[in-house]
Amino acid sequence: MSEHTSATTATGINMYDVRPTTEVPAESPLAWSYHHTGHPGVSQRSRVVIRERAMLGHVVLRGGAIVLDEAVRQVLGFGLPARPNTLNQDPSGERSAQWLSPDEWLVIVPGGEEFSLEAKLREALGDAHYAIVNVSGGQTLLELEGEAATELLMKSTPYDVHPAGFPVGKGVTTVFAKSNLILRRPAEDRWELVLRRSFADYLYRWLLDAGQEYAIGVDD
Amino acid sequence: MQRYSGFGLAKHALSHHENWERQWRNPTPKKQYDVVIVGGGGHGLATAYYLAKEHGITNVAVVEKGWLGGGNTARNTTIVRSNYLWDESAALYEHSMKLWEGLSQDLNYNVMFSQRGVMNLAHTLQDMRDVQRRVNANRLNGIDSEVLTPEQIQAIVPVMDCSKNARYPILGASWQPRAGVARHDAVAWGFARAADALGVDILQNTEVTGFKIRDGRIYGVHTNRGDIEAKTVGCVAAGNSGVLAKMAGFRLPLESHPLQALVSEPLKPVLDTVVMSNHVHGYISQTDKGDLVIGAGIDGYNGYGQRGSYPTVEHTLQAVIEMFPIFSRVRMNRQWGGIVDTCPDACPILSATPVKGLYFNCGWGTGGFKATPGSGHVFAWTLAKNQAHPIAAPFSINRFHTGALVDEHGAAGVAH
Amino acid sequence: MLHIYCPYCEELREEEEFHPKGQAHITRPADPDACSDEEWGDYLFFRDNPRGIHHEMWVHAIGCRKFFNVTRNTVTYEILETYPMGEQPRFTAEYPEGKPADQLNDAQQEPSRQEGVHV
Amino acid sequence: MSQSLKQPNRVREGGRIDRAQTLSFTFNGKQYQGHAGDTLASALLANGVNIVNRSFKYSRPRGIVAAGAEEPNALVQLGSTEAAQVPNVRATQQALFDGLVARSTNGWPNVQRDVMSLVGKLGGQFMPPGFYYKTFMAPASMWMTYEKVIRKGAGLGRSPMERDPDHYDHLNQHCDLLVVGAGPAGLSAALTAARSGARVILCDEQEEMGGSLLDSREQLDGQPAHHWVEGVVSELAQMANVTLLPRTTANGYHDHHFVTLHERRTEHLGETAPLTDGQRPSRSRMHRVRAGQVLLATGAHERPLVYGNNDVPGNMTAGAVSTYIRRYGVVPGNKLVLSTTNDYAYRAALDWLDAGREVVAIVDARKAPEGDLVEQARVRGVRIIEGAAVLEAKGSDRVTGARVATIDAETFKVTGSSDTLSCDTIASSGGYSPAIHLASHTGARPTWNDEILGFVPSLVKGVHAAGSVRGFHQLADGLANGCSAAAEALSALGFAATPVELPQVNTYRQGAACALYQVPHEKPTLRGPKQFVDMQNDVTAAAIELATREGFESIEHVKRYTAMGFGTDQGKLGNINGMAIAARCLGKTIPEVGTTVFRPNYTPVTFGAIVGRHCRDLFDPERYTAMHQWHVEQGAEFEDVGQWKRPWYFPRTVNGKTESMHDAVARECLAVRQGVGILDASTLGKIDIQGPDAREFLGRVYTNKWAKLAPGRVRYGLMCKDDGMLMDDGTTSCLGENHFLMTTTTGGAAGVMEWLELWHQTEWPDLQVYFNSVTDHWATITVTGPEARKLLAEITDIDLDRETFKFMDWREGTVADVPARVFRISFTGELSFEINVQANYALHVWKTLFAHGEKYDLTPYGTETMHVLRAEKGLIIAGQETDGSVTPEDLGMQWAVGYDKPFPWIGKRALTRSDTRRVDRKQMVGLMPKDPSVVLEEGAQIVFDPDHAIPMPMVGHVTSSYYSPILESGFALAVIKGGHQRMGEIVYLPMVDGKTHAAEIVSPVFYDPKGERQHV
Repeated sequence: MSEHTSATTATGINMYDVRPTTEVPAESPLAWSYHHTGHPGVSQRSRVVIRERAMLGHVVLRGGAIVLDEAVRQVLGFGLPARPNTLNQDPSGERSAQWLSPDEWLVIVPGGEEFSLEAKLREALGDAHYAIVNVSGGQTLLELEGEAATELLMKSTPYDVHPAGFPVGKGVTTVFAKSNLILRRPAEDRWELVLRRSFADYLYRWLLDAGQEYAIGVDD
Repeated sequence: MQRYSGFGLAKHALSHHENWERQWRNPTPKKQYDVVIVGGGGHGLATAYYLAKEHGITNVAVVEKGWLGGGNTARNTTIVRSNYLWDESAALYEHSMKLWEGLSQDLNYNVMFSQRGVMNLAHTLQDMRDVQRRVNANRLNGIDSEVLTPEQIQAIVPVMDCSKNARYPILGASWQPRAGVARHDAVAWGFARAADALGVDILQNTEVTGFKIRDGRIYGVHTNRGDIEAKTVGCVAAGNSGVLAKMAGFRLPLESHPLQALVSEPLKPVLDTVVMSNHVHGYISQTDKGDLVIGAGIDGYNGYGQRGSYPTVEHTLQAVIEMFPIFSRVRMNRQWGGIVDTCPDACPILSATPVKGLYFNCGWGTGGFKATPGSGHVFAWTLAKNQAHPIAAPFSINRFHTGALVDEHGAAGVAH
Repeated sequence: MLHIYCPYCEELREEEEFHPKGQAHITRPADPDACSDEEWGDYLFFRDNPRGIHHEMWVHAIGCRKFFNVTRNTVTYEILETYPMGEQPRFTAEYPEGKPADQLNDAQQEPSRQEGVHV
Repeated sequence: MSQSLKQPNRVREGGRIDRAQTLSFTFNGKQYQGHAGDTLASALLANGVNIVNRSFKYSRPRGIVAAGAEEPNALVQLGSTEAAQVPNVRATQQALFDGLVARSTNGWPNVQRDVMSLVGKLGGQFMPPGFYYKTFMAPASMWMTYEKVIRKGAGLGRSPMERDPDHYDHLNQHCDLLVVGAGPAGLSAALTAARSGARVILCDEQEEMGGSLLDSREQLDGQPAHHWVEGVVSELAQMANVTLLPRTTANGYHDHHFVTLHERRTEHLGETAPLTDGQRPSRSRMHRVRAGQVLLATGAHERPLVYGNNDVPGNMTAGAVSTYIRRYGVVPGNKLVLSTTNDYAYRAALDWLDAGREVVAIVDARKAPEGDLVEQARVRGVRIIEGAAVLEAKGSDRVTGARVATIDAETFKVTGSSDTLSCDTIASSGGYSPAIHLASHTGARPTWNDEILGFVPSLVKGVHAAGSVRGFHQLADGLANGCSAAAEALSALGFAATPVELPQVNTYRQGAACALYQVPHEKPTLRGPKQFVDMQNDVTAAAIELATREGFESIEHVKRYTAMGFGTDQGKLGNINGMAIAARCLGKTIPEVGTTVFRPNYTPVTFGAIVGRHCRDLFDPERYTAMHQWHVEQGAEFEDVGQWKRPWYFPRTVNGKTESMHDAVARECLAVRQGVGILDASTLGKIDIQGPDAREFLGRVYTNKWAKLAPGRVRYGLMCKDDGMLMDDGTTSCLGENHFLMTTTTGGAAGVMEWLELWHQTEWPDLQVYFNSVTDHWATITVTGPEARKLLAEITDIDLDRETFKFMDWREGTVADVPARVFRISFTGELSFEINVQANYALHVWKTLFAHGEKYDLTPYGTETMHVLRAEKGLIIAGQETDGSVTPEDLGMQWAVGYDKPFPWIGKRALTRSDTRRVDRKQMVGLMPKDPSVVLEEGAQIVFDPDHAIPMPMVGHVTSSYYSPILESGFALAVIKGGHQRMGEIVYLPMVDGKTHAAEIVSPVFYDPKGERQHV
């Protein structure tokens, strides 16, 4: 990791590693929810299980697809998804890049990698016109599994989550209850929900309420 | 005109109701009228009535492409109030309110104007500031208006959730006791019958297909039943105003949007007043027949389809259940949509136009029904004198060029 | 509830993801100071309000956040096409069945403009 | 055996009820028994209950007329407890469950002996349609009293007065083909589509699928009809691409094939959803279906004939008679007279005979009826009276006879002498009206078809119809039509249809039906006995005739004047009859009188089901900051700002006594002015802006200048719309030459973000810049007050020296070991530091500040104190000082307007319009009440002359007003006409309580006017 935690690039951009270098207690956006609403355990009867993957590195890339794709390929070893609303991952599934709009991608990497990712990308991109923004503090990721996961999603989003409309490798930003989130399907039996921090509690309560009839459990 | 009364009703009962007269004629269009009103809704019919009654101008035709009172008059949630923020709109709606108060007797037609009070709820501190601002302004304008505490609200509407645990607890409300509801169809019919009795020709199923304009002056209209000449033409066509303006060669600062409403099945009396909430966005009252009438929001896109989007209905009922959790098992019977012509400042246009002799009365948005008599009254004056009535003057099209908007969106942005 | 084809996401999405943003192709005058009050008022407030074919701007607010144009019939609510900002419609009040091929540019001839368009 | 004694009208065998399962229920306080498979209506008929309700207007006794959604009379109040009450439940659609409790909705003291019926009988003559428009006008003051009485008598059932114990939910569905209705056409269509591989949803409103096949006399492949139904349904149930939804009504057809299906999940099980496996399922569920294509197989509703006293209990539709006998094993009487215009209704007489009861006569309006069913009746010896109709029913609480005569339908005359037949049941059939409701929701106007004597649906693209809804009433036609309509839909979807082998069915020879709606009577309609058209709203043929006489010529006028079709059945039985009567009176044809328009819902739906889970705690999202838990634990009171919950103030509790808001705010204010306070400012919108043209872009969207703002510096900016009115404000920091961080108001965040994108995407796509929301990423902690530097210095590595870290600078460094950006901006007028840290670490930073802040008495404050402090400094809040009609100049903020910027920035041009140049515009000023103990009311209106009569000319209003503990006085911000030129003048504020306050116009900066304190 770079020694410098802050730098101004030649392109006039301030780059800042906002992760502490010492042990500092961190709280995920769902900390309050676990404390206040609690987390029902996973049981034999649980037909849906949710699991938070907190403290990941979330980075938004903006720019032209061709330019960014090459840099991402260089840095992450895989390219940006070419098709709208799709997702690319590395073989481990730890790193992913998702199409959000024609000039916008969400890259998720293991927590702590986000700053070096930004630094390396900026180095690779030179003085092209693009933007890289760290949003790791602003969102968290929930995994959703279980036989009733699809039905739970049907209660929550107007987007078609049937395999015909939502194959593995797809990811969309869409309406969810009375909020919105990013919904992705990295594997046949696993969904991912990327929640915004300030809405996380509402969405969590929604999921528990809608999942009650499936004996939803929270895996911690 | 056959006078209506309880005694008359009894008399007609003895003759098996065989001797009731037509409420209005079905005349053949004449070639020429002094004034042609385009649009046979409440406002158009009221305009014709007051032209005849107050200005003695009886050679008037009301040209209606469908059936009279068949547009927004037939599709609204019938709320009547005058507690508007700005002086200009307050004057207009209060003028109307005063006419409402004697309307049944004036028209000899019971429009069932029920002054059961209207309350506008406040759910946030800013809502409360707005309520206080409006109530203070109303009082200084001579309009009955009060601020209610949650306790007072609960006493008036015992079935509403006024508790603190609501998502957006009710902090207070504005309250206009003289406000209320009326029977919408009866308003159109009452004006039609009274206007007809004074000699006005109501031409239903007559559609204006163009204007006769020469040298920047109007001298008549083309219709599907032939040409009609008139030196003064007033367009009172609500959602269709934009289409008419285009025929006359100019544009208006208007967009026509779907506005939806719905009713429950009839219930025994449960709600004795009108409750409106801008914040959670829903408004509700109960008709004399027992239906809960619920106003839904306006859809954001232009639409002449007399229907809107389903999520609008969902959001409205969510708001209603937030306010009245006990209605959860009550059932929605029917929904429908009107076409409302909305202005950028949520105020109407009562104005001369680039075409001499051609006037427009439109842009009432969601608030037209309550203005029916007042709008007709000042518009008739304007047409009769070829000059804006003082109350109508601030509502000229011109304001969109000078910037002198009367912005009711702002602090008093209470629609409907 | 409308079903709208987002030309950037290249698929039909529910109306709940979009916001209508008024009439399309309203361009801000290049030199506002040269405008009369009347011209400026026209730009700010005066709109076509047709009964029938209308060009309007929408934004895919809960989605790709891109603005785009929609040609829609305001009576039937039928959507005839959606197309990106900066392009011109193929369906107009003058050509309700679509402009003849010789009046179209390459982008307008792409099938994606109408693909999945709902009727 | 004993069962049948208790249920006198129950036949021994047959039907789809389970006689082994006896269910008890209570109706109007009396216990009855029925069986599993019954509806409440069939169980009532089995028990011989004649009167189920009283009518709306005339309070006449009413019985069950129909067997489905078209039933107008049998509306009951369901529920044994207050919370479980459901008003207006249609007994024909309510499955019987054990313990069901129901009451008639009208009738006092009870439905048998009703007092109002006397009023109805005597007063009926005085209540023609629209009678209330013609009376109750004098004296004017009495209307509210009359109205109270009218309202009492109106309404049907009543609302529950307690919260609903159940919940509801939604399921968003997508399919290639939605098939509505699982009768013969729907089933054959669904099977075709399913076998072709399409995603299919098949829904049906009834308790089980099969539609007319459930009570059909016909055989399919030589088997009873339900065998075929069971085969098809079980095949469909096993297919992964098919969703079967029984008990599910398609209630609304919205744009682009969005259809709402209301599934009653538990209403057949109990009055509240029963616990299953420890979980309570939703009582009902709304399926929000987006379909590729839709196939309507919704069938048809039989029209009763309109004759005298046709509402007396014992009058029914012919089809209902068949349904009760064949499906529910109930014969609703002993002696039947059938009055018909068509062959199909003969089924009722044959079914009646099969049930072993007497058919007195079939009265057929046709002169020479012929057809297979007619033959069957003849063969079985039934008396058929040709060219005749029932003119009038006899009896009051139950039919005792039918007066029959020959008629001429064309000339609307009775042609022969009448004969009264003794009977207790009159079944009638005037033909079949296709159930076109859903097709009509799409806005497509139906068209009249003279051949089938009904309206058939017009279909917009993507909608298909099959079976009776298109007028194909014959079983064989319906089955075949289902397949071919499905094939059409499949081809539109790009599927190749897999052909389905249809079962063998008999084709009957059918005689043509004749057109008869209202039956003529010897007396003119206005003088004869009441002939009901819309029973629920008590609309008679006479009412329609009267309406047309009074000039109501459009069918829409007729409907509105008489209330026809406005009931909860939306006129399913009566509308066509009503149109026919209006047409007769006006001398027009039915299509000339108008068409018929239906609106959602097809049948009423509980609000709860439409609301789903979006109620109670989930009504609207609550947004929280990273410090929310801390605020809650400190006992903060919260203010709703947009969807955010923000601490409003932090009342302290000492010795069990909690501070008042006034005291808490005063304490918080003084802490900031004299020590140090801390605010959670995380809700401010934050937008990261990068790109070589970022600076140029800022210059175009803000009113002020951005060309020279150096990295490390911060500037306040105003944002206007192009009408020149202020829309939002905030600070923007220059993070790098081409990198900025913009802040917005809490409520304006989403709007500003979209605003920037709008201008970038539509007007200036050439500018190289990107915007990204980082509102949630950064938490913002404001430390403010004279002691702020000392406190912060303890836990930061940033040099806080006033010379190197100046007001309106920002710096990077750690705070409590967390990398932070610290901004020296001030919304309080005091020395302030706004600390931005990645939100996951914010609570740690917050708590560390408190750990070090104890010695400075670090005081948390909320939005109220923030408002007081900023107002003391004359700082505006967009949305409070402004309301969309206020320009930067009105606010006296010309210093933030770059008049000479090269690009004509947004809002500039509008500032020179004639109205924006007026000198008497309302301008922002300060107000000092003459009495310092007075806190003016926010929203108080301002006048120059307090003695002016009402209406009083108002010149402005108070936008913000507080008590200032530091000034020891009330103070306010206000907008006043020409206020900037009126400093020192006295204005007046007349209040609701009759008091008038006086106040002096002063500068809006009340505290530290030179702004020294924020620079220390």
